[in-house]
Amino acid sequence: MSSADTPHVTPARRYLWVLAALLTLLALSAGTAFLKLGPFNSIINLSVSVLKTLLVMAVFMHETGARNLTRLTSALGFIWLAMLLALSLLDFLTRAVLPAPW
Amino acid sequence: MNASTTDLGLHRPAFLQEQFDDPLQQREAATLGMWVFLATEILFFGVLFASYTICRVLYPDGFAAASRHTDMLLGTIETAVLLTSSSLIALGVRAIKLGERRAAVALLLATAVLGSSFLVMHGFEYYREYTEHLVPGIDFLQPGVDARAIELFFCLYYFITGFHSLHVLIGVIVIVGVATRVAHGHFGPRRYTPPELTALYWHLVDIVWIFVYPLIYLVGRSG
Amino acid sequence: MSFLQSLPPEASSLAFQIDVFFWSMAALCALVAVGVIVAVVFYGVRYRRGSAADRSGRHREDLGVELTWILVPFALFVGAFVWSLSIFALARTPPPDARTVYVVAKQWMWKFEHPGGQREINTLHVPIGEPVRLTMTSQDVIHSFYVPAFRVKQDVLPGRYTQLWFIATKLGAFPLLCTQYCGTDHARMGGAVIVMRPAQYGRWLQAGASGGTLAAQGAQLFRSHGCSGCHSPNAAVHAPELAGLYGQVVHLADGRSVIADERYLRDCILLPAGQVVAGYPPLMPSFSGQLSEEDLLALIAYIKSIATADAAGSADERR
Amino acid sequence: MSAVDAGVMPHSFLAGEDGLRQWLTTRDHKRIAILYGLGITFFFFLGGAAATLIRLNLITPQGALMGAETYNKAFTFHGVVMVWFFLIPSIPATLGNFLIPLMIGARDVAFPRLNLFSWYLYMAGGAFTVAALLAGGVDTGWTFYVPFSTLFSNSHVFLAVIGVFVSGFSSILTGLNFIVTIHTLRTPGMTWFRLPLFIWAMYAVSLVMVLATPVLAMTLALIALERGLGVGIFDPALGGDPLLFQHLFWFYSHPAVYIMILPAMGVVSEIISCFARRRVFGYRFMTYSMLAIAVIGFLVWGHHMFVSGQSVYASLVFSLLSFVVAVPSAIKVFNWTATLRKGDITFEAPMLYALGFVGLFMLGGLTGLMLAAPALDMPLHDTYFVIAHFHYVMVGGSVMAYLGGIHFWWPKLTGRRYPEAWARFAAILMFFGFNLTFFPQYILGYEGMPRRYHSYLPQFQVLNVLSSGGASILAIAYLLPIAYLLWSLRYGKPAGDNPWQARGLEWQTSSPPPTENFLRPPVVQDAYAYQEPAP
Repeated sequence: MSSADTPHVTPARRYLWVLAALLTLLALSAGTAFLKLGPFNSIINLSVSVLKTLLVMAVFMHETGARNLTRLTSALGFIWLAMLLALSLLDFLTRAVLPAPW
Repeated sequence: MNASTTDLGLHRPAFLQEQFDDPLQQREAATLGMWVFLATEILFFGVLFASYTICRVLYPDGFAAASRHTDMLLGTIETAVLLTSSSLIALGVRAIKLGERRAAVALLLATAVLGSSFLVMHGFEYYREYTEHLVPGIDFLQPGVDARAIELFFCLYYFITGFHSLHVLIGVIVIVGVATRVAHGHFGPRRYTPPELTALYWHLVDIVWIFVYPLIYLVGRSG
Repeated sequence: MSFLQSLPPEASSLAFQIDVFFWSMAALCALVAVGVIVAVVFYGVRYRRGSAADRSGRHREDLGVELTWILVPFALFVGAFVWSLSIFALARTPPPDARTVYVVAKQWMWKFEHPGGQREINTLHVPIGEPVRLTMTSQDVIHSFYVPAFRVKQDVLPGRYTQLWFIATKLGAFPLLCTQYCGTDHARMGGAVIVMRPAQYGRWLQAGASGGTLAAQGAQLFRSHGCSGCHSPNAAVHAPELAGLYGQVVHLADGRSVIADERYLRDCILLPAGQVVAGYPPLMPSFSGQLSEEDLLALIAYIKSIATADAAGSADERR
Repeated sequence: MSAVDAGVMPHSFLAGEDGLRQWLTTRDHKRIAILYGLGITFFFFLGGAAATLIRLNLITPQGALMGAETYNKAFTFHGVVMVWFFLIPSIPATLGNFLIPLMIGARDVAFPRLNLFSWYLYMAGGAFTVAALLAGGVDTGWTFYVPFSTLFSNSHVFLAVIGVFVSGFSSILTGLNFIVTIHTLRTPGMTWFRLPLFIWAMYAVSLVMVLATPVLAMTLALIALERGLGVGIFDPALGGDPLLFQHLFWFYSHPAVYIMILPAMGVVSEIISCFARRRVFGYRFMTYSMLAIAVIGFLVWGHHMFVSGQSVYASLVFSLLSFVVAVPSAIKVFNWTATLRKGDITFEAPMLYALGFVGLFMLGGLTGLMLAAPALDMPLHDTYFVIAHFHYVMVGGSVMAYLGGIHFWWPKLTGRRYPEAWARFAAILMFFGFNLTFFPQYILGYEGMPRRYHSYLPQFQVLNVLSSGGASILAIAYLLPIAYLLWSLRYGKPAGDNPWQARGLEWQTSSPPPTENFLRPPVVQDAYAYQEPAP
């Protein structure tokens, strides 16, 4: 019951810093989208998204202080999605495309 | 089931359900349940993201062309709105834990307002796309070699953003409900699990959008 | 055992290898199954309640035993995998000199088109001892091309081409079946592959060539669908000239340039609005729904055949 | 049912407030298990009726009974109902719901209201599916392959898809409930490696349910949308790839096979250990292998697509992984066999079912290995060989284990003994009927008879007639338990708390258990301590 009596709180300032970081990262991905970087456009965008997600999960969702079980559960969905993507892309990326036979 | 807790049954708070021994166990169960639910949510959206990825691998040019038809400015504002709302609800839960009831209600309602404004902006986007004949199955008319890939992109666009907007809508309703209950004093420093879990859900909705943003709005902007 | 006589004959070069593998796997599985069943029966009898067997001692977590029955099956599985791999790789690699036959599947028939223009429905004639490659597509849903006697099977997809190859090694007619459920008459979507001696096959090809080559059939369609009304040098309508077009760079009205390859030509016929050539009015109607996959094959073969000016001239002469 | 048992135990969960309304609003996991049991039995016989029509039709090569369209609807209905409304919920929703709290010493599952809601979702999904049947049926096959299901079929795909979609949520919520229950509600002293293997099986299967089902639900939603709008991401006219659907579908539907078989493995482990009076051999390896099956089972779906036009390289990877996932299954078969060694074995009906399971599951698994090799899948894919293979695993495996479990825990569920002689007779009849039905189908498949054929080449008739004959025996064997189990509700001998002298916590409470499960806190002990004297 002790944890219910004195709930653990994160300092308000930390939330605001994270918000600032998130908005900066948003500006970064929006800005770089206009630069001609070829495949790196997507790489930057998605890395920024991963970074934003980690920030949200670590601070807003309090995963820094969470139990291992919580962390594992929160990773589970992403891991399974990665398996779905990896193995289905394995098919689409290694297909020998038959040229049209005309 | 713990023998000692049966003796302590007198001290069971009203909100403690009978299958649990103490509030801590109930809180752990609810929290784990929420996280498992969020994992399933990731996979619900995952199907759409996986389909998107594969179609984009098949038609990279078409997807770049299609993405240029979306409204990047609105998309960016929507992202900022959701990120801000996420931080507000985190602050709101913090205020509940500290017993600052009025601040908590204000923060939760602000979150709900931002969520609603997100939906309104999305409504504008959908309207604009309708007028530009970009709605597959209803009114789709595009010239060019990439027309079919663009139609494919817009199918995915509506499925992804529609499903996400549905989540935002549910979130807004739940958050307003939680805010009302906070105002009535149902939640406070002794009991804050339901608002905390609502916030977890809202953050996940935010995370989904964090990935939707570059995949829908930013492709092919430099081309 | 009458059913053993009803096993399909081994009528392709792959069939024997696959059968040897099949029966080896079956023997291995039978060995394991018999081993486990014998052990269960033996223990069941020996340790039945009331028997005088020695029951002293407990089960221990015996790592050695567990590892044995993890690693031994695993090694056997890897062996099976490698064997399967060697056959599968062969089955998926048609030899370059293979004779190509085009297959178009639709609910509920198989259409075959030989390069010489011979067409047949539900019956496929092939020569014995020669590699034959089927290039297949579907006009509607997914079908699957299956000849049990050849031990080969491949799904046939809409919007894509898949292939399959075999060398027939026995003369005769062998059932051809559709194995991907495709709607009401799925069970009737069958036919036969008829394997002939090369000389006989040559005669069959000659007899069936009356319709002319694929390109000639395309020329026929080019006129009958009214394409020549616009796309000929002396037409009144201002439309792009097609002779010599194939393989050239085309500048489009929306500023892009594309190579006029098969896919471009196909798109032009089906979705002309998106492919308007710079300097021409967007007049062409879509032929989507009016032309079957075979017709498209023929039309494109014709446009390819007039890729050079000479060829165009000769095509005009034929007219 | 409650009226029958009211006299057996004053505290019984079956006694007390027993109006229909109390049952339909109950939050007691035991009552919800019974509600599921009723629904599942109903759907089993509905699906079985469709199977009967199929087997009758295949007695003659031309199709003896019905036209092609009706036949297509019959096998589709059989597949949809049996997969989603019988096999997937069978053991988890009935035995799992009933036993998980009892076995871990809890008062209920973590979320009792959610549990009841899951049952309503299941029934609602079933109602949609039955509505699809009444409206005229569905003819896509249970796999709903595109573009046939989206653009070509003229049947009631939408209703059926919605039915499966809704029942998918039932499965997700049940899995979620079980995971949380097993994590948070274990009684003090019930550590992870003291858990009965049935609980481990439920844990593994819940993981699969929770992580696979969303993918199915969303994919089916995409089909429904595509049918509604006439355009969608699987549309080949837009360049949509039909194989994308197959990847998404099998990402769920292969693990779904493990949703069906993992609980069966748990049940069989309990039964064999109890009737051999011997600790399960290699307990830890049994737990690891279940988790391994649950995880690796997600990486093998492409073996359903070897001839679909999938990349050869993908096929190779999926083939290798499919061989790998067979290893933990092999471990389990060997460990069950080794459990018998030095046992004190008796052969009551549950044990007969369990041994039948081991044999049939093994045969199904071994033929699965043949299909995991692309070189053999090429001739065998989509033939009756595949049909025989998965019926050995799902019917020979899961259904045998389900019935074994029902018999094993029947005294606990109802407080009554079932008639032993009849039960043994049914188990043996089922074993032989099953083999007669499905073994000929292996040969049919190798001979080249494709699945989903309303009519077939005349040379396949002998084996088809054999198979149909076996099916009629099988039908009797499935009807028998219904008759004698219902009979036992009224006339069965009172069972006593622990008729099998089993060691799990569920046997420490009365039969049937009181609503709160345990009147006195249970004493945690080794669930497999059969070699020690009873406490």
